[in-house]
Amino acid sequence: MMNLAWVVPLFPLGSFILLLLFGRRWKQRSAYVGIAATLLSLLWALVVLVDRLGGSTYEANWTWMTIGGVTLTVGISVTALNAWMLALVALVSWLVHVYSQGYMAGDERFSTFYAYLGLFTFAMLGLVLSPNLLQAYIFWELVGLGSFLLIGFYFYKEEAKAAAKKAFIMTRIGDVGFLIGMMLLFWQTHSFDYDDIFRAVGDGTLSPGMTTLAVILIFIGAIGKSGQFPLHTWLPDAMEGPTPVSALIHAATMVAAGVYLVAALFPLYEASHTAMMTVATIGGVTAIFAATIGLVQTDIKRVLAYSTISQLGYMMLALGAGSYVAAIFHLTTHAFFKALLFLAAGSVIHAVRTQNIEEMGGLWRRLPWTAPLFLIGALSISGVPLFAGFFSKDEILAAAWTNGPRLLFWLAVAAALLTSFYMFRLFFLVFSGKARHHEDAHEASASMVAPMFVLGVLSIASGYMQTPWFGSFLGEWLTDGAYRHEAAPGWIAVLATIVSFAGIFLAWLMYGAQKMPRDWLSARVPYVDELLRRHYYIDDIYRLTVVSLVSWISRLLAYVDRFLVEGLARLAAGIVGAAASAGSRGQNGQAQTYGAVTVAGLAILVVIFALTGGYWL
Amino acid sequence: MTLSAYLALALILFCIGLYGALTKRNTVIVLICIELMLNAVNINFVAFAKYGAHPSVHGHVFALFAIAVAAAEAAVGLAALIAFYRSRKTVHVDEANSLKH
Amino acid sequence: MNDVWQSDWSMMAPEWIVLAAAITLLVMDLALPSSRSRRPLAWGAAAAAALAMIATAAMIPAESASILHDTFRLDAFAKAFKLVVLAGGALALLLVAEWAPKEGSPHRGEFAYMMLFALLGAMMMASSGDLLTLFVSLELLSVSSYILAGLRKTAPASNEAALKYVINGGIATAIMLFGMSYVFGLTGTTNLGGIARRLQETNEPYMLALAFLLLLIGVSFKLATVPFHMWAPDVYEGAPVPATAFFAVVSKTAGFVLLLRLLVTIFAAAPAEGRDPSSLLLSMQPVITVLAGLTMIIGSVVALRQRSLKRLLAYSSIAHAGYLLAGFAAMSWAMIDSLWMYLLVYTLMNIGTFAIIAHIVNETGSDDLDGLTGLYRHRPLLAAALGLFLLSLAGIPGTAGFIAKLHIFIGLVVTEPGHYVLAAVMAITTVISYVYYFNLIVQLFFRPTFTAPLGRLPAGLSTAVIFCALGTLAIGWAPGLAYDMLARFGHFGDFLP
Amino acid sequence: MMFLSLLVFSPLLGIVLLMFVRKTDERMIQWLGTAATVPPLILALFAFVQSGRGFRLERLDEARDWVRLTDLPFLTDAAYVIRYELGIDGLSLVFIVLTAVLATLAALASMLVKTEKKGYFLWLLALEIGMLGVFSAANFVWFFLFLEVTLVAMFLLVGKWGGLERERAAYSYLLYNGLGSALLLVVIAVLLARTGTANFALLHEMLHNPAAEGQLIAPLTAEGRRWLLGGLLLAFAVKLPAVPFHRWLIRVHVEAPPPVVMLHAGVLLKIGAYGMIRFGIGLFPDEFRSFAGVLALFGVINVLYGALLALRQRELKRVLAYSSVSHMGVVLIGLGALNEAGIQGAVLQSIAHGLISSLSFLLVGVLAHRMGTTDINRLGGLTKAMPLFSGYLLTAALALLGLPGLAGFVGEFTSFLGLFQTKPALAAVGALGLIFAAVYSLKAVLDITFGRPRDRREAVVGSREPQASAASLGEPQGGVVDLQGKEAVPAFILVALIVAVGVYPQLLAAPLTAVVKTMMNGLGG
Repeated sequence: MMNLAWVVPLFPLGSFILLLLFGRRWKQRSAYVGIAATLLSLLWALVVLVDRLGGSTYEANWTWMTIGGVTLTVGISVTALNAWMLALVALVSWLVHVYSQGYMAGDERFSTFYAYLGLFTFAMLGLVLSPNLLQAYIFWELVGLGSFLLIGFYFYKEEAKAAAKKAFIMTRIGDVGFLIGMMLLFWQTHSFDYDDIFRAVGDGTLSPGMTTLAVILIFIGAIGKSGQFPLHTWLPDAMEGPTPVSALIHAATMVAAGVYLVAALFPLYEASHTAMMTVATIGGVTAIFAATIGLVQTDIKRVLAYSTISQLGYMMLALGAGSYVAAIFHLTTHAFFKALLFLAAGSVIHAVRTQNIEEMGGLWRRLPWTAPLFLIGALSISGVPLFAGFFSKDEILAAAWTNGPRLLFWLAVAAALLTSFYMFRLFFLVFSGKARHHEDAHEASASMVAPMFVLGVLSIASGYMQTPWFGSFLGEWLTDGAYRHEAAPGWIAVLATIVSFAGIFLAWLMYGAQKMPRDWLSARVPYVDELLRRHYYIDDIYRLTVVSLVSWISRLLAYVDRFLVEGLARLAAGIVGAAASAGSRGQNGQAQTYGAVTVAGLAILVVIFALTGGYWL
Repeated sequence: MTLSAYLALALILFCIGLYGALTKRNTVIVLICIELMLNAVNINFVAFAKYGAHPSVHGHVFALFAIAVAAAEAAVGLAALIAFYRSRKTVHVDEANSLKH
Repeated sequence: MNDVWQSDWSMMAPEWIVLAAAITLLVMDLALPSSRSRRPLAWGAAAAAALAMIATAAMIPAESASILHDTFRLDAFAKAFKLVVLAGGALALLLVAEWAPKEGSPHRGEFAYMMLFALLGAMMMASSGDLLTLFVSLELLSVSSYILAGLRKTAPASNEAALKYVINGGIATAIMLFGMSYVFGLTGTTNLGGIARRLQETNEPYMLALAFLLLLIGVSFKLATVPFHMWAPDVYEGAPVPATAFFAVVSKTAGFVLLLRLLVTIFAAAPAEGRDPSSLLLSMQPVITVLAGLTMIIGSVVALRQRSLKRLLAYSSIAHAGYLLAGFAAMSWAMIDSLWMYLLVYTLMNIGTFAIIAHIVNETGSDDLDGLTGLYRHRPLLAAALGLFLLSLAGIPGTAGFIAKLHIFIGLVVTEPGHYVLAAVMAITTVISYVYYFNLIVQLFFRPTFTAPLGRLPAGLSTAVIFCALGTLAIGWAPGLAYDMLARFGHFGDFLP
Repeated sequence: MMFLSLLVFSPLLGIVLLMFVRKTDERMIQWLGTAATVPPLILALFAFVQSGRGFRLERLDEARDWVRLTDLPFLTDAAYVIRYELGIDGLSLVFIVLTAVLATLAALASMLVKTEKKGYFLWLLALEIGMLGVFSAANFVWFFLFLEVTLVAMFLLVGKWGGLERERAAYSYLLYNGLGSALLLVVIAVLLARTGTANFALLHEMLHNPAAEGQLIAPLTAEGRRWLLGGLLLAFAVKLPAVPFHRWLIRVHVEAPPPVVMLHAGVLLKIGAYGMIRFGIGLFPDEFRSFAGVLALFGVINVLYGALLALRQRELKRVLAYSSVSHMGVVLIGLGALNEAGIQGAVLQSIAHGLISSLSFLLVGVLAHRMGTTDINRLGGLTKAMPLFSGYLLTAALALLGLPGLAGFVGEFTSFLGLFQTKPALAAVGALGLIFAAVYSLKAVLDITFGRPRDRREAVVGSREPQASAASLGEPQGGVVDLQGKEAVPAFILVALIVAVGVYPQLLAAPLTAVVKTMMNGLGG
């Protein structure tokens, strides 16, 4: 079946095309097309996955374009990682398709929404099947397109417009890095194929300096897509999109593409210590950085968005620390619990029609399905033992301890503390306490609850693929058996547990039991609070530096264009015109002047001749 | 020696004629000055025919033709002047300046 | 005396035809009652010119020969340029036939035979082998032209034009004659071939150079090139349209005939001080180059400011003279070829333009370019024809003007070293000339019309327009037609005596 | 074989037939004018398909005696013989197909042109003949001839059927391109004069075969060849256009009627690229090397300059105009790279930009027709009223910014890939343009299609143009109508082509491979 893996992305593509053509006629029924298509994809992907579990990598290529002697190809490559991602993406996508039927019901552009979802799913599935960098880049941009379209789905909102634009442009900055890195690699190896590139690293055709440069450039692409510092600012704004989109694209799949890319190119990264350190540092910094901002957000989706950034930072940290498996493991569990959290948040928003957590409260009883499911997600992300997040986070911490710099390890621990704190701050604010005028809030339809339920189960179960106790199935499979569990000290797991409970306890103190004043921190260090609320002023810094610089240059060039370039042309025209006027005026109508001019001409010629003696030039 | 003298005379006459043709306001005088220039040429021709490096009768013939042509030209010139005078009531060449620029 | 009677007078058949026609018309004009229209006389003159053209064409295969002590030469050069001159003359005479100024056209009979005399002068010039015949035929052309310019006796502009033409022409004649006298003095002969031979032994470089410059300046009057170009706009504007067309085309061709006959024959092999001691002409090349460049620039730049169509075309003709002079300045082997081709093409496109202007002037009494506005709406074919002539004047491919210009360009760059500066000046001035040619096209096609629609084109003008348009198109798309003819002249190998 | 002549001159049939149609019969004119563009399309596609099947395009070569300038005895029989010669290779073929396709689509889109349709179509067809001829000519003189046909046709089309400042735009076009053409003419004259031929193949032979050195009529030194190439490049840089010769392009884009701009941006600009490849690389490969750096530099300048200025524009046409400047920079970048990828990239980019800019201007035409303005400040939220149109517009913007899967990416990618081999640092700077491209195209298009629908009065107050009065504002007539059947057809075809090229570029790359290989052999690399 692996040789037919290329069919998997085609179902959502078909759904996209069909809905584009007929969606307006089908209206609400469009959802079935999308759900059916993604279901087929999911089933097919599972078949491929099962096939791959027992088999070996399959690769097939077709000509895309020939350039002189070089043939660029597109194809599919079913490695363990790819098969895994394929199934993961198809699964989450299908769940979100199902969920959206309820969430988006009644929207005027319902079919458009499903069309876009189909496009995105197609692109994401295509991305994870890519056997070469070029194809990866193509789909890389296409997932960006899907994200862009869906963020801007509520096109009439100025915020959505701005957010969509920002998302596209910020990720594009990263993409250009990706593109440059990829092209540099191409001229070193004359191929975009992962295998060829890895081989070139192996046999030393690729100089270390060039490798470092190229992979760091490619990593910029990953930074952009995965919302890592400093290109993260688009991701919180992307929450302007419909919530299912946030769950699918901006939590579970697309933003993880950066992690996927680094993982797919892992042998290349491993060849460069500098690159690995860069990845780890960016990851670690982003993890703590985003977590601190998450502490003070009041929009439910933005809290989750910063949490996503922070968790992605974790994954990068894992990659940088050399633990490919930990990163993918966390990617998987994160996909489940973060999708769950977003869908649950969507359910809450659906119920109370606001995203501001300060206007929520006491929803535990009103949302009997959503609330426990949200709790599961929160426990999982906080790293409470026995939940999926615990195992994957533990793996990352272990890797950071053994391979990474100590500082990054402690940053990761601090981030874990903050994570459990802000997650439970969110939980308590939304679900506990007094209900605040949401009399009509009620649980959503089954089509929304069911996907959450599935994700809830997975948020617990997926952890057991890779535990210190029951073996490390995922690791062994992903690395073809070469995996060995990091011999990390046992106290790390204990520390992680303590930290996670500490965070929850603190949140309970402040928001659950309200034993501590909420403004405990902000009252003491108001400027820190302000700093966090303004997201470390990153957006402002960009506006004042990059944006204003570009606009200043642009204005300068506008003047150059208008006055210098056009001016020179006008000057030339003016000179000709002035000469015309002068010549015309010189023609004064006096016959004798004409004769005099002639005689003067003759005299000049004779004089010059007399002076030069015939040597004119 | 003698040739140079004739040539110098012709040149001077030519220049006088030219000066007059370019500066005099009265068209009749301008036309006469042009005649002067042509006559200067005739002196040249005749002088060359007699004292030139290759004396020959061609110079005389040429001078005769030049005289005839000059007469024709003067006649046409005067005719043009008369027509001009009829429409403009002036013989001043500098007032013939309605066509310009 | 025997020589005279034993000469092969048939060689002069075209001249005889034109002369006979002119005298016949003169007599008829005197004899006919004044009430009779003189229009048939002009048609007759045109027919005579056409007949002379046929006679000339019939003589093409004949060997080159000369009669009357080598004062009259019938070489390929003479035949070729006589054809161009006669074509221009015949077409201009068609314009004369339809000449209808507002004040009436009482002198059309004179117009026709004076133009024939002028034409005769131009023809003789092409065949001259002697300084004397050259001079006399030049004067025949010039003096007749002065009269043509002033033929509208009651129009002040016409009178003024004639007066200016006479004065400047007189000065030019004197200057040229002065130069001729030096040339004669150095050689003692008036035969062009003889002069060339004797000059090879002379060692008076300064006098010779002075003679050259005097002749060059004198010739530049007929060519209307810098520095003797200033009379042209005034005279063109004041003269009746058919006369303007005649000056622009026939006189200009005659000027280049004079340039080639006089300067090339005499000075090509004359010794010189300077760069090229073997040839005075080559050592004077820089002067001609500079004059050509200035002519192109002044002609095309000043034309930008003109509103009178005749005046505009006057400047345009100065610019074209500059292109031609550039072709001359290159002094490549393509020189005479390219000049002939350009003059032929120039004749067609210019007469075509003037024919339409003549119609506009006849109908509106003014030659302001407003007269063209919206012509396309009422007379689309006429507008299209004018558009074609303008594109050809601008040198746009697909028209004859392009081929001719390309040939000049080739001449400019084929020599070593190439005249790249001149080529660049020519290219740039061509683009500048686009502005005023296309401005006319804009008037024709874009603007709405404010004036009453023009009447139908009379027979003579439409004949001229159709002939010119067909010629312009044919040479533009099938230049082989013209070049095959050129090939039959053997590249003027017998030009130098 | 008359195939190529038939291809080039078949619109003539339409011209002749149109002459006999009454001026007022607009439907007939529209129908006939559109139909007249179909024969070349069919022939071009036929040739394209056949060549894909292995038909050798050389068999289409045509030659006919035209003129022999001179037969001086010291010259060989072949000297100064200019023949009517047509001939195509893969490179010309893709451009011919592009021209034929866009001409038909532009004719379809011309239904929005309402005044003097007859004359309009006459010149549109003449323009098509010129463009087809330019790409079919196998001879410098005929190349130039056809080039000038486009010059005159464009002058009339812009000057008569353009916007408010149409005459100025037409003159700008005429003078800039006239100067370029004049320079080209000088170069052609030098080549013709000194080699005695204008045929591309013969010229190539004369210039590169050492044995032919003796046959030159006048010597062509290495120095001279460099100058010739410089002149050629400069001439085509004006047509492309390269900064600082781009001002005419802005005016024409803004003023010309949108269907004409479809052809102008779609095909005419590409003559610059075609010329540089065909003559620059084709005839002077050795000398071209020394210009590669300059070309690449100008390419990068073009890319950034165009993009940065496009950022500031608030009029959709101007945004697109500057984006054209930017995209033509990519062509220069490809040429400056001077390797297989670069050359192929330049061609692909030309084609891609042709399709994309055509689509953009088709939409601009519809927008101007519906809303009466293309000022971004006065537009907004169009997705609500015109969802289909907005979708197309967004697609155009995405193609413009080089989204993979659409044609624009293929060209940009290949060009930049080329430059990254030879001048990576420069290429990296140029790649910034890709970011700016995203910014300006999204900014412009999202401001039109997204957000709130603009309140007109507010827009006037906010507008920086004081002369904009409410009266001049385009008032949508009744309700705003979305893209309709007949208008959607060309848009759909263009999008389909853009996607096709983007998804499977081999479609275009295949005919190019052989040509690119030949050129690389010439370059000795």
